[in-house]
Amino acid sequence: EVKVGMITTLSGGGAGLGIDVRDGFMLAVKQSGRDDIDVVIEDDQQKPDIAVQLADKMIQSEKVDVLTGIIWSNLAMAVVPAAVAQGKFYLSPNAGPSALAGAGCHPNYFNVAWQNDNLHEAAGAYANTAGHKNTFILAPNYPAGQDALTGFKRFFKGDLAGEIYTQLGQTDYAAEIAQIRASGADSVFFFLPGGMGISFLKQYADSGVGLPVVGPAFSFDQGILQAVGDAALGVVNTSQWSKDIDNPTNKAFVETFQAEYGRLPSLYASQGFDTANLLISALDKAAPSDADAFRAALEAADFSSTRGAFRFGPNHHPIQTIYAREVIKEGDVFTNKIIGVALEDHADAYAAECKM
Amino acid sequence: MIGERWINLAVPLALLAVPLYALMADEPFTITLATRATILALAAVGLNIALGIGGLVSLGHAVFFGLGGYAMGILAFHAQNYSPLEIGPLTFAGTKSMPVIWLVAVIVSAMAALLIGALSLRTSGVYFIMITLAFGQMFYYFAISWSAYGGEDGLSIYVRNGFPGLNTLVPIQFFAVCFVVLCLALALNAMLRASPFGLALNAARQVPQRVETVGLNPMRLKLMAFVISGAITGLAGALFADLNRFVSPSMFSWQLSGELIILIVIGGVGRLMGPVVGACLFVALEHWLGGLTDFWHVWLGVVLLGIVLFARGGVVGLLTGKAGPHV
Amino acid sequence: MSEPILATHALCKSFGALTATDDVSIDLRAGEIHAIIGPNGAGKSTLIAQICGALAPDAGTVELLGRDVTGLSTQARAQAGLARTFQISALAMEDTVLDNALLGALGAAGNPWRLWGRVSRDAALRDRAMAALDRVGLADHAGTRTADLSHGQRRQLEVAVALTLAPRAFVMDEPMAGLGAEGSRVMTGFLDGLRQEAPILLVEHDMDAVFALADRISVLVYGQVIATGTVDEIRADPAVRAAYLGEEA
Amino acid sequence: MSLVLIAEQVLNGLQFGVMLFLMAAGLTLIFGVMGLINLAHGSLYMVGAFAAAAVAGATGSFLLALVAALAAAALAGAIVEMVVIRRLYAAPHLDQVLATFALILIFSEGTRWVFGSFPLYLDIPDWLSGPVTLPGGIAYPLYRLALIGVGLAVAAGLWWLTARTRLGIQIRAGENDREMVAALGVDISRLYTLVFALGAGLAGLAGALVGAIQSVQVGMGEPVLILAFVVIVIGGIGSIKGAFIGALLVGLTDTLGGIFLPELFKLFMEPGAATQTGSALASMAIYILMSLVLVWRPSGLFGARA
Amino acid sequence: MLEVRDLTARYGASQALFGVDLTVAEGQAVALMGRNGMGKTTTVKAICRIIPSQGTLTLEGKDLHRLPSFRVARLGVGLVPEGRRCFRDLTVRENLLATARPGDWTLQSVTALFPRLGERAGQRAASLSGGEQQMLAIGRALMTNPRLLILDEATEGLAPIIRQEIWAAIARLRQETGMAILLIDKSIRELAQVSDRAVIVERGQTVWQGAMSDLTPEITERFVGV
Ligand SMILES: Nc1ncnc2c1ncn2[C@@H]1O[C@H](COP(=O)(O)OP(=O)(O)OP(=O)(O)O)[C@@H](O)[C@H]1O
Ligand SMILES: Nc1ncnc2c1ncn2[C@@H]1O[C@H](COP(=O)(O)OP(=O)(O)OP(=O)(O)O)[C@@H](O)[C@H]1O
Ligand SMILES: [Mg+2]
Ligand SMILES: [Mg+2]
Repeated sequence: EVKVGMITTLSGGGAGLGIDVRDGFMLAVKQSGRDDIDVVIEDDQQKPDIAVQLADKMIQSEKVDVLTGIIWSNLAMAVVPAAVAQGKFYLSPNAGPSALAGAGCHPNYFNVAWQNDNLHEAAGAYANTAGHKNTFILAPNYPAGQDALTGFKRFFKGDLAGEIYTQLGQTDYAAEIAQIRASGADSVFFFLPGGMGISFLKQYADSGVGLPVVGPAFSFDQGILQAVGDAALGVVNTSQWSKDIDNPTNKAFVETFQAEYGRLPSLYASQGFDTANLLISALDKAAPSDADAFRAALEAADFSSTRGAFRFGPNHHPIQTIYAREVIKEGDVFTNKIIGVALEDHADAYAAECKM
Repeated sequence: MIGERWINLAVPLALLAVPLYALMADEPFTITLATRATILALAAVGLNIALGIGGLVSLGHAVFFGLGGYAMGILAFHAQNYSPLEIGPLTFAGTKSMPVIWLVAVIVSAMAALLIGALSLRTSGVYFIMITLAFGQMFYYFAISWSAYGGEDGLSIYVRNGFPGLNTLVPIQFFAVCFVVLCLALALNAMLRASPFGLALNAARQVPQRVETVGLNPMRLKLMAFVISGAITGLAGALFADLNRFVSPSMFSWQLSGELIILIVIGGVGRLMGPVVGACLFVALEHWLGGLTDFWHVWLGVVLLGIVLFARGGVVGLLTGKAGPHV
Repeated sequence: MSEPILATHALCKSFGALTATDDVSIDLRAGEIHAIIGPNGAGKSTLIAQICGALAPDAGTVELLGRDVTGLSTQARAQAGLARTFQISALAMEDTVLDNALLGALGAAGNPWRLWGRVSRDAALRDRAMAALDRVGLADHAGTRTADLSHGQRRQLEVAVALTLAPRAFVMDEPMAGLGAEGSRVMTGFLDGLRQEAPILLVEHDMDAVFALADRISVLVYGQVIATGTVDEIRADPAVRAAYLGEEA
Repeated sequence: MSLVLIAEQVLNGLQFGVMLFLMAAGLTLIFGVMGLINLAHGSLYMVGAFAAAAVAGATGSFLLALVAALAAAALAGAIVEMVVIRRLYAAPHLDQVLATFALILIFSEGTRWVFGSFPLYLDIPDWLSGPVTLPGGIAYPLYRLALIGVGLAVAAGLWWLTARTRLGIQIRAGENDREMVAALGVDISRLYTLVFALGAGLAGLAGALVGAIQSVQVGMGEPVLILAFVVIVIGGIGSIKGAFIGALLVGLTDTLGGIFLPELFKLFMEPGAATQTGSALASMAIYILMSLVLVWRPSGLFGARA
Repeated sequence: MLEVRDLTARYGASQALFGVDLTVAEGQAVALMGRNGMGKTTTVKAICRIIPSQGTLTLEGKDLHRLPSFRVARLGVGLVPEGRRCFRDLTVRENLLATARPGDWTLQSVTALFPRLGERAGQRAASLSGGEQQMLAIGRALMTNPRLLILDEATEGLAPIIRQEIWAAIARLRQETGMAILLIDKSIRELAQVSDRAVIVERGQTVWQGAMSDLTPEITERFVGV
């Protein structure tokens, strides 16, 4: 019997992501057929202080062995260091702040999704391939946004026609779009998660600027894409997962997920699914109470991922292939199609700083 | 109907009984919840001095809560990294001692309250609400982009700060610290409202022109209340940061300011125990309803609506059968 | 003739095109009741507001006990010995009658910064407040919530608060307003005795009271003092009759 | 930075201001006129956007969607007024704050219950999409020009309603003394339900109009609520003119601040840090503006009451 | 036309009226008298349905207890409330128009009665002098063209000359329009001149009522104190 504590966002505007992670995770648990995995799920309301208290609850009262579920970097930063310091294992299904990948890495912390910079780095690499020479980049002014632009610049070889930080939660981008138009750029890279991305894309499409756009998968994911609509068609985005990645695990995942929940799985669902499978693969080998053996079993990552090949780097972050996808319309549904590989077997930039 | 005196006695006892019971039943998380309620109550007790007696509806009290939190965060961060804290030409060592942190939290928030109060008190009514909100938002956006201390990600402190003679990592001991601070704040509040200052402040809320014509300065009375209020809320912020061992800009958010007001309204505006009752009820609701359904906010809303519509003067008002002051 | 306790010199105040007080110079001497009468809108309340510091005059000065107080705030003037009652009661309605009186006592003591000790247990403050309530006949209502008082009782409390200040001069804006016939009579008797303590600048439309009380009367019309004199002089003044008194008296 | 770009950005600022006014218009009406602090205004805005998205999805007609948004929000407003708000006019302001906060919770999570957790699709109709070229060579989205038009029309209509009609006079009288208005023969309850529904309807209309170029999602109303409050407080509560000027000021400050502050900091800082500092300051700009205005004029630019 | 019998009312926990009886016949002027705090204003508020009450309360046979405040007004009851209560933020003109109903009283006739209101037509009510506000309150009630006018301390704070005008106006109103009037005022002399009947309340109860001519100095001395 293992107890897993899942702290994720189930209410409010960001609930979609948490629900997908949870559903993906629970699907894998169900498919494993194991009845000795007890998952305790709690809603963090996207508030750091609530998340911390839920972690306390799970550790103190529920006596969980493994924690998982957090969507947002700032919540992860609030919960993870304390949790792993108390000897718990934490498997991240989404957030991957650089602080936890570099100097702040920990033997009990595993990231099953990506380091925050990864998809942006891939976008930079793709922009090179696509022949973009002069790009305009923008992101919200907060740590993840700053990381995004840094990540993009790390791989992009062309010039920057402009670099803007927008306000977190901004909904109107007329001014930014005017700047893009005037900048003489040949392309645009943006990282605007959630509603910000929807607003930007709609307004960008309506402005008639028409330059090619590249972005990380977050603004083009299954859950959000329908809301963006035509404005997203043809946009290239980078992702470590896509529903058309051709391997049996992924095919089965997409099918069973759709059958179980009546909707297409998203990036987050795949990450939840992989997280659960990683956990199950480790449980097959050792119990969490035997921390060293369990850790070794996790490090081995001996499970079949929806992404195909999956392994951990020395800092317990994935080394994985990141694809370039294009938004297409299949019948009435907007979705993504892989058009190439942006970065092969990509590791994050912070591994070297990690001493463990 | 119950006399307010009984409520003033029973509520703290009940708040004390919960974690003691949890200690015996070995439910450490219940102690954490009680601690959370205690700290939020402390913050709201602070606000209630400005709001309940002085009629100053501040939608910016998160500023002080956050400043208290960051006072803890920054001092402990520097202690944790063994790096000195440099402010201009001055350098300070960080610290992990609660009393020192509290002192800093109180002083910093009192100074901020003095400044914000002096500017905001030029206005009144809804304008006051909004100008305090504006200050709150300024601090919030500043904290978000202040990358030296983590920006939006906040600051994690790995080990709870220490209090001489106690092991604050033990939940019940940390609760005891918070509870004693809350009781002191309540005592201060009770003393204030009966004191000459309280009388004058109370009148300054209702008829400032009358207070002027008896030779007193209503602005200064209110400013004083605002400063005391901010200092207490700042202290609560430091404790809250210690409870979570984490600070982030969300401590500055307007939602938090709003939540503090709401705690007071639930409990009863201007009632000594209003904030305490409100905080306990809110934390309990959040905890119990959260387990029921994904859409528990709907039910939380319904309960709150019920309180407004059927309990004039908040829960304390319902129990005593009297409406509170009109704010 | 003694030094005036309170005096205005050429006070002027306009609201836009309207001149509410126009070059008003009046004074108040020890032991007297000086009544200001005049048609509605003549500028009486505006004059009082300037004397008490609620409005800044456009020109002119206000002098209290020989000192120029024009630049002082309301509370500084109150501390210097000026007590005012409002035309429309300004009282802390949620508090008890005693609390309102205590506020006055606190103002007289001049130190509201004591954060400890029950104000109601402070014998000095309490005695002072109760004495004032007693004098206006509200002692029995000390524990009543002010909001529960009738209009008339509120007027009495308004005066009581002024009394607690033991001021050097009173400025009263229509203290009889809202009082019944009996109440007015009682108040008249009361003010009559009060003038020994401190002189009263009295704005009032109740002519029975004014004629019974006033040592001097000034008549304000369109912001200007058109006449000053004793009761008989004013009663006989045709200009005053035309502008204000009508056939009365 | 070219002159044309600057002109375009000023236009953007004005346009954003008009959009803000559209969002604030209903709030001014309810807040200024009825003296009610309605935190749930943002929720009504959201209701409008969701209703529009649902109807546009079902019928494909944008105009029908707008009508639906107006109707749904007005209906929600009327119900809310009759069930909850009506009992709170005499209550302290803070009770209204708590009640309308509770309404936010109910509306937000209720909407998520009905529509799910993902953003909905609502787009500009074809006949309003794409840019047009303005004199001076500025390519400007037609839809945004249409928004400006609607905003101006709403401003004029509201001003006319409150200042020129007897209904408006009665509404304002009711704010001063509800009891007396009723005692003199005006059915104040019905009047207030009407006003609340109208304010709510305007919020819903704004939600739909703005929703077409933004994200229609749960929680979309809260940031709008704060902005709308900032706008009407800067302008002075109860003044439609104030709200309009306030909205333009906020729009210009926000837009131009976001563009020029980073540029300004680049003059004496290295570009990366300058962008960060500049945009940090830009996000505070409207709040700084608001506190400056209030310190200067404690009851807003056109506030009636001292 | 107005019939009040055994009216009781309370403010929260404290009872203010213990049984007020009062009738006003068509075209009659009735003075409601009593010391301060005896329940005159409370009676008026109950009649206008501003506060809840029990007992008999009918206007021309219609039970007012079944009607909300605004319906009572529309039946023809015009109130000049104690303390004026003008709409502070409205201009004088708007105050007059806000609740106007069609009839003989119009903006012209009211400003003819109170020329000062005409002069101040565009000014905010809050900045009017006390007396001007009082005129405005009367004018406002007249503009609803009532058949029963209730004046609660309507001459409070007015200059003698204006008070005389108002009393004259009231007398004229009675003669010319036959409007019924319920009056509360502290000046017994003037009440006696215009009223037909008097009702005296003491501690929330009617203690005396009858024709004005029957009101002896002993009675007023006993109940009103003069
Ligand atoms: N803030 C203001 N703005 C414009 N006009 C004002 C203001 N305050 C007062 N007034 C005008 O100034 C004149 C004098 O007003 P004031 O209140 O002093 O009269 P008053 O003599 O006290 O009258 P009353 O006896 O009726 O109380 C009035 O015509 C009034 O309308
Ligand atoms: N809002 C209120 N709340 C509680 N009690 C009140 C309220 N208003 C009046 N009372 C009480 O009701 C009683 C009757 O008051 P009311 O105002 O009817 O007297 P009144 O005869 O009009 O006196 P006055 O001549 O002073 O106006 C008084 O004892 C008063 O204390
Ligand atoms: Mg006056
Ligand atoms: Mg009365």
